[in-house]
Amino acid sequence: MYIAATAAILIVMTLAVIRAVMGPTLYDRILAGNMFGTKTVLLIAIMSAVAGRADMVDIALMYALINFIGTIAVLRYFEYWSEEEEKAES
Amino acid sequence: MVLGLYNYWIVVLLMMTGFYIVIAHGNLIKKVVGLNIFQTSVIIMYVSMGKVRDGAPPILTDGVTLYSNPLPHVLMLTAIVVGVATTALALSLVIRINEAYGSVEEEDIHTQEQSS
Amino acid sequence: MVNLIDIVLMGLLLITAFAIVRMRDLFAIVMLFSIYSLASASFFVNLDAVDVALTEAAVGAGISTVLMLGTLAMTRRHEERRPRQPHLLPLFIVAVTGAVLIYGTLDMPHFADPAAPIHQHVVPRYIEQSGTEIGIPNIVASILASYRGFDTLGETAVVFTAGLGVLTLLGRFGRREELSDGRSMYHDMILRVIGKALVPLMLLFALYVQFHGELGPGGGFQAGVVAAAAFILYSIVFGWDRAQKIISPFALNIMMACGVSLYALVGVAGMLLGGEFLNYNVLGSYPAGGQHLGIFLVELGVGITVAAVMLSIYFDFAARLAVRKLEGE
Amino acid sequence: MILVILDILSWICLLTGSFLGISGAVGLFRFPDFFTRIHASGVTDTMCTVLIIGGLMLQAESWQMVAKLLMILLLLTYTSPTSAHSLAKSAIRGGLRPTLGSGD
Repeated sequence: MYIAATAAILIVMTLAVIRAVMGPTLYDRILAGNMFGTKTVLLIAIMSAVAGRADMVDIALMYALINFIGTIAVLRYFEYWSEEEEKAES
Repeated sequence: MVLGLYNYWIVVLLMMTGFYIVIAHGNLIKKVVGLNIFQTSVIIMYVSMGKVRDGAPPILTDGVTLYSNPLPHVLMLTAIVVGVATTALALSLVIRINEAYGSVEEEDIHTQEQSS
Repeated sequence: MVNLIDIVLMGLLLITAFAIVRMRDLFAIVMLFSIYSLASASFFVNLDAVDVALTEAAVGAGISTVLMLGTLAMTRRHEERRPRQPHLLPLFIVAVTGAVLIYGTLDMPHFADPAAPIHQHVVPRYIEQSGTEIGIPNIVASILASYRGFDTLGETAVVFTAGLGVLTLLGRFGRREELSDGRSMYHDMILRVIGKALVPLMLLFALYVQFHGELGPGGGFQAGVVAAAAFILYSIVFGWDRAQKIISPFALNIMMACGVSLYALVGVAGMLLGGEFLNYNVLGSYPAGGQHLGIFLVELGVGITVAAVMLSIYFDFAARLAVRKLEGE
Repeated sequence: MILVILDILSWICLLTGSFLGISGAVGLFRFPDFFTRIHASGVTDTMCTVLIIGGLMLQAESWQMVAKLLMILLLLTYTSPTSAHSLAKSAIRGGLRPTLGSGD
C-alpha cells in the first residue's frame, strides 16, 4: 500500500516539476514549487513510516516549516518589485 | 554489470550541467546558481557512495546491525552549511560588482574595464 | 522501493538542471533551484543520509532561496539575451571532462555495494565503538563533534569568516535605525497571524533539533539554520526594522565570535585538564560523561555561530536593500 | 480484528489521499490559467495531506510517531492554505487576471 502512495506522490512531483519548468507565469512556478514542497513532506513521511523510524519524521517537520518561508520570501520580493515598478511609472 | 553505476553517471551529468552554466553563461548570478548545482551534485555523489544496500540510517538502534556509512554524511553536512555561507559571500560580491559597474553581465564589466 | 524513488528523483533533478541552463528569467531559475534542492534532500533521505537531508532542507529551500531573491531585488531580474561566441568551446570542454569522469567511475564499486572499500576502513570502528566510547546513538553526531571535532572547528571557522566577509562587503557601520525596507507584509492579516504563530514554533523546533541531535538527526548546524530561518520569517512578515529591535546586528556580531570561541575553549579546556586539544574524555569524571559534556558544548557553539552568521548575512542583505531604497528616493 | 480494521481504514485513507493528490496535480498540469490551477491544487492539497498523514498515523507503531505526524498535519493545514491565499492575492496585485469564458 505504501508503494502505491509513493508512486502517486512521485507522479504528482513530476507533474509539478513539469509545470514549474513550463511556467508560463512566475506565479505558476511558485505554485508548482509550493506543491512540490508539500509533496516532499508527504514523501518523507511515507519513507519514515516504511522504515518505521520516528526520528525521520523530524525531517518532514523541518520541510513543512521551511517550505512556507520560501514561498513567503518570494511573495515579499514580488511586492518589492511591484513597488519599484509603481515608482518607475509615477 | 554497468547498471550498478547509473547513479554516478547521472551525478556526472548533473555536475557537467553546473560546470557548463559556470563557463558558458555570462550572468554572474546564474554562475552562482551553476556553482551551487555543481556543489549539490558532489554532495549527491558522496552520499550515494555511503549507501549500503538494506542499510539503516546511521543512528544506533537496538536490533539493527547494518548501517549506511556515516562518514560521507559528516563531511557533506558541514559542506552544505559552508556552501551556503560561501554562496552568500559570492552573492554579496555580485551586489558590490553591480553597484560599481551597473551590470552583472561578464561582458559589460569587461568592456567597461577595457575602456577605462 | 529505494530504487524506484532513486530513479524518479534523479530524473527530476536532471529535468530541473537542464531547465535552469535554458532559462533566462533569473527569478524562475531561483525557483527551480529551490525545487532542485528539495528534490535532492528527499534523495538524501532515501539514501539514509538523514542528517544531510535535514541540513539541505533547512539551507536549500530556506536560506539560499531568500539570499538569492535578495540579490535579484538589488540587481536585475533577467539574464541579458546576448549572442556570445558559439557555445561549442564550452560544450566541448564539458563533454571531455564528463567523459573523463565517467571513465573514472568505471573503476568504482557498484552503487550500494556493502563490500566497497569506503566501508572497510575506519568506519566499522565508528559504527561498532561509538556506542560505548561516546555513548550517544547518533553516529553522525559523534563523528562530527568528537572523532573529527578538529575538522568541524575548521568548518565553523569558515562559516564565521564568510559571515565576516559579507559584513565587510555589505555592512554599513553607524546608525541604521531610521532605515526600513519599505512596506512589509504587515498589512496582510492572515499572514501576520500565521507568522506570529509559526515563529515561536520554529524557535522551539530549533531548540529541539539542537538538543535532540545526539539521539536523532540534528545538531548545531541544522539548529542554527532553523533558528535563523525563524527570525528571517519574522523579518519578512513584520519588517526588517522590527526584527532588528529584537536582535540587534551588534549582538549578532558578538554571538558569531562567541560560538567559535566556545568551541575552541572546550578544546583548550581539554588541554588544561591533561588531555589533547578537543579530547573530551578528561572533561568529566568518566570518559563517556566527558564526551557528553564536550559534544553538548561544542554543538552549542556551532549552533550559536551558524545562527548568528546566517541571520547577520540576511540582515546585511536587507540593510543594503534599505539603503538602496533610501538612495533611490 | 481491530488491527485489520485499522489496516483497512489506513489503506482507504492512503488510496483516497493519493487519488486526490494526483487529481490536484493533473489539474495543475492541465488547467488553462493560473487561477484555475491554484484552485485545483489548493482544494485538493490540504485534504490529500490530511488523508495521507492520517493513514500513516493509523499505521504508526509508537505514540511518538503519531505525535510528530500530528504536528506535521497541523503545520501543513496552517501553512498550505495561507501560502495559496497569499499567492493568489499577490497574483491579483501583480496584475494577473483570470481568463473568463466567452460568455456562452
